[in-house]
Amino acid sequence: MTIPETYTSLIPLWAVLVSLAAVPLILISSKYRNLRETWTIAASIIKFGLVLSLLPGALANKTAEIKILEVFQGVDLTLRADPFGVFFALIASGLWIFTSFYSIGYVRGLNEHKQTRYFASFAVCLSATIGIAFSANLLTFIIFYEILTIATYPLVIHKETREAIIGGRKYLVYTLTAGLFLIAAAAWTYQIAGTLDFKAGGLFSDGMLTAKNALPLFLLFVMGVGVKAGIMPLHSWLPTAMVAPTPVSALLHAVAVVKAGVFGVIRVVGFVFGPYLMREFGLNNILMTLAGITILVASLIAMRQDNLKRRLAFSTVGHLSYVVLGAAMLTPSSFTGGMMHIAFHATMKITLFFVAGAIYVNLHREKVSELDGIGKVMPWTMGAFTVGAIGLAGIPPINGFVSKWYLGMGSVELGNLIPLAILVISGILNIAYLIPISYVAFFKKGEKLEGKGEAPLFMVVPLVITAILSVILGIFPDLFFKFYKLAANIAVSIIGAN
Amino acid sequence: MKIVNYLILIVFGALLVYGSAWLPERGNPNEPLDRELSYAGTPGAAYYYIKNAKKDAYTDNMVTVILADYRGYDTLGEETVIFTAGLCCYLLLRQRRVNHDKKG
Amino acid sequence: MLNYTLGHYGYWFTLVLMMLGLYGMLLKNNLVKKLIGMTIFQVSIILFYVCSAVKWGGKVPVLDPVIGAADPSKYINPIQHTLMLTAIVVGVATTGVAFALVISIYKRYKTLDEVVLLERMKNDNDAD
Amino acid sequence: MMLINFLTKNSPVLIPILYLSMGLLIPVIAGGRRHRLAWPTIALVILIGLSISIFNIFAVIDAGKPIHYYMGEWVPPIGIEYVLDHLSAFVMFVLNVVAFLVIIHAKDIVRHEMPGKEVPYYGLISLMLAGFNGIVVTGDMFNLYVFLEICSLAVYGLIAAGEKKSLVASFRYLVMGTLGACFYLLGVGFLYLTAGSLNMADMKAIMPYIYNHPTTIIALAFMALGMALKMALFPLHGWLPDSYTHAPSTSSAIIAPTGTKVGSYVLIRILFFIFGIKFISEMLPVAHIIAWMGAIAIIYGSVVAIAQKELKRMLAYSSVAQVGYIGLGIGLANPLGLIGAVLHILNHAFMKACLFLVAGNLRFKIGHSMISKFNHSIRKRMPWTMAAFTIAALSMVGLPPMAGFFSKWYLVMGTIKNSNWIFLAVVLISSLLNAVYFFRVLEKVYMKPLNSGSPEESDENTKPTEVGLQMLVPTLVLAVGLIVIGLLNALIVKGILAYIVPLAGM
Amino acid sequence: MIKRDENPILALGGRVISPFIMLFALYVIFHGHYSPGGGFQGGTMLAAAVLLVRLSAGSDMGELQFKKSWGTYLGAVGVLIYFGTGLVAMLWGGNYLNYEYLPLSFPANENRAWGILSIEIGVGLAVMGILAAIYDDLVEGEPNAWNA
Repeated sequence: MTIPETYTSLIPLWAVLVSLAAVPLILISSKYRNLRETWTIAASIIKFGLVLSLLPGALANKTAEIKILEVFQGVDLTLRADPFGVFFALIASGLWIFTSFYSIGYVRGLNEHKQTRYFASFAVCLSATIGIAFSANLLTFIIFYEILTIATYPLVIHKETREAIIGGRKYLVYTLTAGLFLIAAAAWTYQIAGTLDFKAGGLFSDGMLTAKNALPLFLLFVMGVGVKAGIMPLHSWLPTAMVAPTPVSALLHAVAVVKAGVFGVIRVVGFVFGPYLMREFGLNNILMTLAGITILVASLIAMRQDNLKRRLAFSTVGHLSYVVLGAAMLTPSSFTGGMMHIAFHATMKITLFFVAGAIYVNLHREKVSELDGIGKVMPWTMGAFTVGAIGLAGIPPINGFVSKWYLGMGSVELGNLIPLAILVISGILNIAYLIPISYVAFFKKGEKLEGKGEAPLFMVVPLVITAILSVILGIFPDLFFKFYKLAANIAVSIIGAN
Repeated sequence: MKIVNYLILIVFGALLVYGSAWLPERGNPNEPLDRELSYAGTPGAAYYYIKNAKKDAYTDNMVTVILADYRGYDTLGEETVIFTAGLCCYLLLRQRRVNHDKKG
Repeated sequence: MLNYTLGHYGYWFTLVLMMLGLYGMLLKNNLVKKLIGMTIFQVSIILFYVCSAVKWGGKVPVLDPVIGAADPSKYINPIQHTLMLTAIVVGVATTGVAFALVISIYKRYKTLDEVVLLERMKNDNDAD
Repeated sequence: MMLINFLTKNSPVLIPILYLSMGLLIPVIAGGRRHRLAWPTIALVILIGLSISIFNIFAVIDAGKPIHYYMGEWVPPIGIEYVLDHLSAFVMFVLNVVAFLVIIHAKDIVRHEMPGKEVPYYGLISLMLAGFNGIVVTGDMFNLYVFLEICSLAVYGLIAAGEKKSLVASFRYLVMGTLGACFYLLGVGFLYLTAGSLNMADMKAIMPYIYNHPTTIIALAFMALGMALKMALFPLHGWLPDSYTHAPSTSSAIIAPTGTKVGSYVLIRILFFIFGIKFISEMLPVAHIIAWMGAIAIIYGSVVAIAQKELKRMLAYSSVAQVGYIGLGIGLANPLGLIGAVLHILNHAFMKACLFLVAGNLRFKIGHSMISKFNHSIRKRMPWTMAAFTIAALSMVGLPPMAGFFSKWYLVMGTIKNSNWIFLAVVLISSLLNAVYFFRVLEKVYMKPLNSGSPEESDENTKPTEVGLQMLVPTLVLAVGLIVIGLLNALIVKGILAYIVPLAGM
Repeated sequence: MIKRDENPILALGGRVISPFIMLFALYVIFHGHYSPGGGFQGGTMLAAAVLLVRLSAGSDMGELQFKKSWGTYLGAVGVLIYFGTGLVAMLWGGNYLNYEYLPLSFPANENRAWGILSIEIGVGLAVMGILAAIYDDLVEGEPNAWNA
């Protein structure tokens, strides 16, 4: 790999600001729906283009960086598009495009209230996510992390029913607490290390951490980022927050928010502590245990959920821990697999959520037990669902298989087969709680379905595209976004650093 | 509540007695507040006033000189205090005195 | 010992006064009695300052041509007197405002006893 | 040019005597039937004061060291001196900018709440500012007492002008405040009898010689006690909630941000600039006690604020909590804590001013500020006011990039530096509690009531009836100022606050 | 307030004594340089003289001697004399309240003496006016007070 070099460029800043700039436009044009949605679409496409323009640099290991202003002695508000950040930003901004189209279909199909607030908060969330992806130090990370928390709140409570409000409160309490832990952890890190800049392989130099303060600090970090990452004791806000409209669940609870959590986990493991210290203080075993438990328990709970979205939520919890597991195994392949799973799980899970939303808009059904025979009326939708389900189960040729393969290789490299076993078991469980849905959808006789057709195009097209995308990425994981190459580069830069 | 107040009272008294037991002796002209130089070597104010009041302000009454000249700013301040009190009573108690204002 | 007593008894009297004033402020229900306690407290502090200004055999701090200003120990300490002139006026002002408040409280609630006052204040429909 | 020379020569003394003289002149200028002149006069005066205070800040930054000004050219300890160092210049600026914005906001609401009382009201405001600025800039302990009394008396009057119960609240405040002032005076007396000086710098120089003297300890105890009373630190906060709740909107909007801050400023002066950090940590652990009181105040104030039904009362209790932050920062007695405390003086002044202005707008337009009666029609009627409220609330919760986050950040750093985990936990938990009681209001304001099904209900009085620009602009300026301060906090800290640390002997 | 009816002796006595009290008060003010005394003391006695008439002969009689509306203004004027003295010194190049710089043609220390005199007068006026005003405000609206 080439030597990493840094050049100053405004592109990361624009990438963050573009959707933020869309907010006032959206608010102004709240009277004219089409114009308003035009702003959203335009912002999402421009954002994706900007992020894409950073990809070659990231592949050549060139890092675009922009210092905005100093916020604390020696700590600047800095955006740095390092390969990992570009990797995450690509996923988020790319899938935002589909979600925008899908949202339009969704909110108009149900003619939701307060659509302006909905789209505005959505745009803020995206810029916060990109900010998280590009943040170069912990303070910047925290700032965008909290902004994301607050910007998501209006989306969670969007329905303004009682359960929505309860869910929103729960969400706020969990995530704000997490933010506080993160603040404490960052402050402590600064006291110890005197810097907050992320550095591949860890920002602590030798002898800074002692066995006395390493464990509590690490636990603070885990509690800080683990809530959004849905690690098991801290996950329970996620299913409750599924009261949000489906596009929100789709993007924020399959891509942006929760992925920001696992992104944070990898940042902490790879860029704050670094593999060496992780191993030295046995922190990786803690993380691995947590992840393993989460994977199994979440899959087991998911089987007992009748509400489709809750089932998907628990499956999300489980799959997030795949990433955590990959990070915790601290081998190049496992890192690669974990990071690829960020991308691939996003494509698959967003498909499934889109499907759930389509079913809800079209047939007003949320329960799994009500889905008998709908495959006949909504073939495309349920076909996409099947693709996603197979992928999550980790069966080739869907992309879920690829990331899982690398995770397994990682566990072999580690010489510890327990993770491999966990992966296999959870794959079986995935089959058990997802495949039956498509089975009953296609092969059972449904009632009260006459006269019903496919969901609106605005919704079907995106979910079919994402399904196709997961297939393509499963066959050629390195096709156009070079996910594999990026992930491998990052893994080497972290693990190979020491 | 009464009990608490009594406790506060007792604690306050104990503090006062303890503190006053160590106060400098009254009437002894060699206590720090009457010395020519303070511990740190800075001039002692009282000593200076008594010595130089006449010379500085051509006035016999030292209190007047201190009040109006050396520490004149304090006096200005508490002129303002009493004026503030006047304004407070004005704000709180005075009904519209339009007729008087016409006269005065 | 005698010297010590001579040097400190003045303080002790003022301390007693302070305790009295504080007692009135803390433990009296009647607002006017509270104010009386407050005034006693202020006056006791004033006395505390002033009684610390004495010098045995010193004169009032007005220049006496006979003695002259050569020996400051001949005049008692003028600073405390000055400060306390200020403090007296401050106390007067505070008392004035306090009585203005008491009078308007009485006009509004027709009582000066704190307990009764709280009772009658419950009927007010203020924001609360 | 001559003006510049005049300013540079006399800049420290100008602001207090300006407010002082205008407090006297306003009843003369605007007496009788000319009472319409009162508001323009006071606004102009505070504008001048604000510009002078900005000039002061730059003067101090240029000088790089404290600027001393001798009253009547009597060199201390003979005379009274004014000391303009980074701390006092900074706090003076905060006072004046907040006062200016609030006064701009005040015009209609004062006429609406106190018809016919504008003249003495604005006169008292001017005198109060004179007192505050005098306290901040003086270098003489007794002079501080005098100006303390000026501002206290003015504040009693300003509070008592409010609704029915304000009289009793003001009376309680008067008794407690006088008690505090008397304690301070007593402490000064002990110190003077022991050391024979009234000048702060002089006292700092003498301190090593009277280090072990019991009367010094008693003096510190009394002075700190008096100031804790004035700044409403936890067990002594009893006067605060009623006063802020029942006072006129403008009074609470101008007193809540400034009054307690001045008290904490004087506490900083006493602890670090008179007695010195060594004394307060060795001889009498005042710093430690204050830190603990602050910690308790944070929790207590926040918890009680959750239970309040009325907006202004809730804000008052949150003021108790915020004063606790400052006390905690002071009590940590390390540079980060001190910077955090002084930065929080600025942040909290802006936040509280903004929130109380919002409460004033609500009372002005809707006629009440009962949280229980809030509903989403308020947002429809006053969107901008509610936007300002939201920003201020998020800042109180301590969410970046608002200002509140950064002072909290400094405090967290300070607690970790002292490796005091309890205080760390307190600071973190408190922002959760703040979130609870602010989001309670936000939910009510931004959501349609749960039981009402159709989104089209309550379209009565949902047409925008926002307050006039004159009241709206200051509110929004404060709200935007919160974000600006938050982003530029490093500039403030590097430019001004960093110089305080060596001055405080750390 | 207790109900009283007009008492000619009191009224006359008060009105006769009041000017002499004022005269002595002026002596106390102006002789403050050479003997105990000064602005506060004199001002308080001036106020006492005014209040004596108010109390003994009734407020309407007091109005003839010293109008209610004067109090605040007189107080303001008094403090402004003080304030102005300092300000003049400042404008003439000294520090605030530095009477050496007063535009008088005396040696420095006599300048200070004159400055002291002027501010003592200001203090006296201020105290007198404000005390009278506070009294008037306090008794205002009292049902049976003698303010007609």
